[in-house]
Amino acid sequence: MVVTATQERTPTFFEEVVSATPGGKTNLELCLQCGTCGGSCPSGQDMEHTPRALFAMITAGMKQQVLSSNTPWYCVSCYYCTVRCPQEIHITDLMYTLKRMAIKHGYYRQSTAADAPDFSQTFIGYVENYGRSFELGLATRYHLSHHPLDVVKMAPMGLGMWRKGRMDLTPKKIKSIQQLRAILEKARELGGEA
Amino acid sequence: MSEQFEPVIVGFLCNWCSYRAADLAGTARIKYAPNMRPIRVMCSGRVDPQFVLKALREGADGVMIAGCHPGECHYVEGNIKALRRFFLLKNLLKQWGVEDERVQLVWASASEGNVLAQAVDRMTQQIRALGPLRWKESVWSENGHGPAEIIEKAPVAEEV
Amino acid sequence: MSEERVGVYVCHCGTNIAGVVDVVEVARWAGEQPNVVCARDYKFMCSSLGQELIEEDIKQNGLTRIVVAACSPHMHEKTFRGATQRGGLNPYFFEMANIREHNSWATNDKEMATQKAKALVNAAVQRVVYHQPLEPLQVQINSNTLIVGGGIAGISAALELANAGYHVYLVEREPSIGGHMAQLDKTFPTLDCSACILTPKMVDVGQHPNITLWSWSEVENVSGYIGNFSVTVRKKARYVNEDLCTGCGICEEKCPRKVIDEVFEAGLSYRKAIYRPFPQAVPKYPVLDPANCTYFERGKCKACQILCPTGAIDFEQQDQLITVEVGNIILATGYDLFDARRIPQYGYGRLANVFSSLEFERMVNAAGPTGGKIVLRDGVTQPQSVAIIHCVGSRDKNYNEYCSKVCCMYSLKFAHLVHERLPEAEVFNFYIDMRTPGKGYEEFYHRLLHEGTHFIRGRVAEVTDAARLPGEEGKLIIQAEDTLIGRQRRIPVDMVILSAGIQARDDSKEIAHLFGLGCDFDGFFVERHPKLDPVATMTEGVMIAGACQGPKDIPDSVSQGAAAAARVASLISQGTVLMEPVRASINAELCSGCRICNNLCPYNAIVFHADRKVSEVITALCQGCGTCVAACPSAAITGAHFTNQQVLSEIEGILWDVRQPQAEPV
Amino acid sequence: MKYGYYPGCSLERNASAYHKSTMAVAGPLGLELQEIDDWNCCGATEYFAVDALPAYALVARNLALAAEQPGNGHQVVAPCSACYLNLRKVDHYMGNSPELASQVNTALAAGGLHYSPGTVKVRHLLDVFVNDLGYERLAEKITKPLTGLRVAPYYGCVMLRPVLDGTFDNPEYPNTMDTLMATLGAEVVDFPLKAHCCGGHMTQISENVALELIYRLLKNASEYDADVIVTLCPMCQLNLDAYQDSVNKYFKSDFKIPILYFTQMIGLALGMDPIDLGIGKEFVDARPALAKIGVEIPVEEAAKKKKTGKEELPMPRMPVEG
Repeated sequence: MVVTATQERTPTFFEEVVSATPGGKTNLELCLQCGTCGGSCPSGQDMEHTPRALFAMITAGMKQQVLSSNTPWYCVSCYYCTVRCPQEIHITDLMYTLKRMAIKHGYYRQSTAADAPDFSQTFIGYVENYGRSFELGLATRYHLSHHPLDVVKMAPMGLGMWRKGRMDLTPKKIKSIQQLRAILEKARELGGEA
Repeated sequence: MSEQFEPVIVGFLCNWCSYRAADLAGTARIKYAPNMRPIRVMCSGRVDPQFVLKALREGADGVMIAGCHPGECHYVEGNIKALRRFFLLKNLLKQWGVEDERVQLVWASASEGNVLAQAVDRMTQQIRALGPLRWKESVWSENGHGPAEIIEKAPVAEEV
Repeated sequence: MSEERVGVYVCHCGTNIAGVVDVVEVARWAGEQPNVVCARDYKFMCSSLGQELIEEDIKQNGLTRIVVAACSPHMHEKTFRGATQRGGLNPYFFEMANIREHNSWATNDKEMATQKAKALVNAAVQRVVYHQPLEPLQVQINSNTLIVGGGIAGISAALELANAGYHVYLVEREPSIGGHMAQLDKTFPTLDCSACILTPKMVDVGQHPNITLWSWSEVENVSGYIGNFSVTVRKKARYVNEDLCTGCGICEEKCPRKVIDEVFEAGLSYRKAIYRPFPQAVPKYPVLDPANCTYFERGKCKACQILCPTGAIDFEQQDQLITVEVGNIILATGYDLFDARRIPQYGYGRLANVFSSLEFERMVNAAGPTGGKIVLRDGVTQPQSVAIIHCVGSRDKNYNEYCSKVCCMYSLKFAHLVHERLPEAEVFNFYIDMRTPGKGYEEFYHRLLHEGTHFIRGRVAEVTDAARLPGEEGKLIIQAEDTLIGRQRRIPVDMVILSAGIQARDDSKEIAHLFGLGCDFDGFFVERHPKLDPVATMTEGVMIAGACQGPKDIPDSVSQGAAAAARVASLISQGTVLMEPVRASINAELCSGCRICNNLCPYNAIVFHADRKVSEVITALCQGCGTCVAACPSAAITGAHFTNQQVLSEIEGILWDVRQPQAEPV
Repeated sequence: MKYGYYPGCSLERNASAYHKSTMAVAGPLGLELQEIDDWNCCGATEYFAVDALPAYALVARNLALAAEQPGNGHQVVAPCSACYLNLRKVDHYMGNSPELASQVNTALAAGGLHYSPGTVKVRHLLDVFVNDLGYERLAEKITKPLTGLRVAPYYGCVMLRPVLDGTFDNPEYPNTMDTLMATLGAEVVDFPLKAHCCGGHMTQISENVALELIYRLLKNASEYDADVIVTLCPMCQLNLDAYQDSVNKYFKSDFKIPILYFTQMIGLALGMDPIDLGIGKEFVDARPALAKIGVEIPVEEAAKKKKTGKEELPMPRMPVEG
């Protein structure tokens, strides 16, 4: 699928997805609809659409349905689909792209995995403030905002983690956090679609 | 036509692999830069260095020599001979300040239309970036007599 | 400035060329070029009218040279040389400019395409004026033919030629002819028994007076050219004297050494150290395999020798090198089955009850290891459920991208055989697309639907023995997406058959090199033209037939074998063949006797006359590559039709628009 | 052998045992691991899901730091599979797409950094052990072989997949760690799910989905009577270990399979003190299993090679592992 810069018409959803994937080479147009991805997927049963089906929907331009599907959020990044795909489609990368687009367009709120993006957001919030991630804070803050009850449920494990010296009570902060923020700031400003 | 500089590349394609690769590229409707102008030779081994010098001297911005993959030469190993000759020629050209990208050797089997097409695209971009060769001004004058002698040896058709 | 009168003809090729190149403008412009006395554009130059146009102009306008700007010379050079000749000129006073494949089909930029077309036309014009009259070389055709490969394609070819009264040398690598077809049980879609239809043909080959059969042999060396090849064949030591052996089989019976038969039985059963792959083997003589023979290992045993009633066993036998002269060669070297071990997630070699398609062919074969019983690896248990996985190693960029063509059909055949032998068993076929083009093929598919095979549209993700759900314990679980319902499914079965694809022989590249052929990316031999000449190759006098050219089923292989034979027969009956006079020649006056060319020539076609201190080209051996021409320091060698003069002026012509140094390139 | 060392966030805390054991065995085996100064989080699986370019920049900062830090021979070792993948992936994609590379570098420039793709070679810790050190050199150092311990090597996903420009083991059915464990004298289980998924971050997003995946692994391992599951990734260890209890509650099962790091196994085989290897930090107690080491135990059901009947058909020959 070659997306030439010169075309006047507004890009199709398919083209949006392809160009929003870093490197821009997804092989998505080559999909045979063979289902190797759907068959290989560990969380395949829990997906509203198998990756294969999702690709057909992308080609069909069903933007809203695709971006509100829980499929990308149930991707565990095991890359089985990617290595097994007979057409060498960058499936896992495409899932990341769809997650980003879903957040951008706010569609994910309608998906049954509506919390997932917030988990990611919480996570990177910590990374941006400290430069490193931080299980306890992550778990509690994320769960407080989404599954208050789970915090109680998780307490024993958290406690255990802490007792085993496997969890921090305070996050580690890197020395040049300012430098990191500057970099991320610049990146976000360049970022746009990609 | 676009304003950008459109290099002219002379391609010496061997009859058995690369010429057929170009045929295949066409038959498969693979689109690639129209800047390469093919000349058919029976084997890349037939490409006499004077052909290359002649082409550059006559205004080409680059020369592509294309043959069968090593080991697949229709004439057993003509392409290997071409390879040896190619290296000698490159040394010569380097001394005269002709950039590496301007003269390239490419392997493309009869089944590799895409390979040839990509090679042409790549080479066209590289030379577009380099700009025109202007053999007569740059190479000829700057280096004074050096190449001139050789080039004089590269005869004009009538002289042969 | 020469005074040749050139005629230029620019072909529209319908819109193929005219759609991109401004052919009218090119013709107009060409008319203004030096030497060009008439220039025309025409819808279809290759049509009889187009050709007559040329013939007319030669007569009317006294043309002396012809240039046609159209398709690739590989397509129509012959055609227009014909027209040129009919017009009364030497056919080599013609030159073709390829403005279709190399131009109009390769770009959408009309302006540059037109510019390029002008360059190509001009190059041809400036070249053609230096063309010299040439006469094609005529060579005699030896009526013997070498056929490499004794599978069904090679057998068909051999019988056609032999029956036509021509002698055939049939070389087979294995101990017996028959190829893969001999391993099969039934053949789709008619289900007639493979052996029943094959063995009579094998016997014919074995007994035919016009066929010399060398099995357990390989071609070692090939030299020469069409009509006059000289081929050296290595007849590997059989350790059996064929003149004494009666094929009684006692040696095989008495041999104490059992080894797994990786070839004929696809590793599913055993053979002896001295063996015939199967009872109906042709020739009937067994082969002793020294690598596994107790005598060769420990110097004792000799059971076969002692018990052979005719004393035919000869431990001293050596390989034999035989050289034969043939006029043509047919390659029918067949295919290898894709090795399913390369796809670990299907578990072949790791999970006992995963079988390859060839293993299953042997299993269902009445003459096979289990006498046709379908059983699990334990040799006794009958499977209650069987999964057949299509496209194993095919249609997959990680392995072979192409479709192997036969797997869908043989998978259907497998399904049928399971239904037939185990009526209780359930059969699941996992496919991506069901491909059944061919006479009676789709009907066979419908028959299987009727027989109750479960067809699941989905490429299998993995085969595992890791039970997860109830009912999976002790089974092989097929995990796949049923794409027609868009859900992941796990189907527990007892037996899995991997429908492995067809791929080129692992040594096809070496074979191709030996016979001077081209191999495509996948290792299949390249035919002269994919549509119009699928049996000939770029090398005159060498034909190809069967799966060595690409995946094929039996009927296709038989047809191509026969077709190759017909091509050879027609060449033989012509008696002689014309060859391109593109040859090198040395001007003794200019030759300095440096002998550089002598070693350069891959065909040893250049001899050195020590007495006169000059080299000379043996025209019959020269293939016209021109390497020597380019290398000759004293420019004493001329390559006919590719002289320096011709190429140099072609270069000038092709650069018509950039030749003035001050002018910027467009 | 000198390398840059990128521990990653997990090894600082929840996988401190991995870090500790790595440090403990590296020295004696002649591996010099020099921590990348002031490295930052690799973004795990989350960052790429939110904002691509910052995610690339985040990782690229580490690569840039590694590239300019002297003495690491431009090789960075990551013990965590997720870090390993992210570092590789960013280097690879920057190499493949010049425009991505330039964007990332514009971002890095804001922090006075630059990274040219291909400068740093990213290695997984296991890769270094099996390929640079090698089984033989390791075998020489073994004083206390793990004889009698049934080990299920568990590779997880992202050390093996995607292949990008080549991995050091088979993405579908890896065996380097199997060989490594065999070298240590352990009895290696041919673990069918060795390369399957541990649930990754699903424990946070949709716990039931994750528990199901973890359950599959534990069930399969226990069917093969594994005493220990050996991992090479903090995420895998965390999910299989910390959630084993939840799995047991959810599925009414009672798995008690300790999850250890391959570096801890190496340490044990080198005769080191378990405490120095961080053993004891795991939730599922490893001591009962480790008590077996050196003790002969009867061959278990799963291990028994069933007698082959005479009708039995031969198995296809497998190529010798190179």
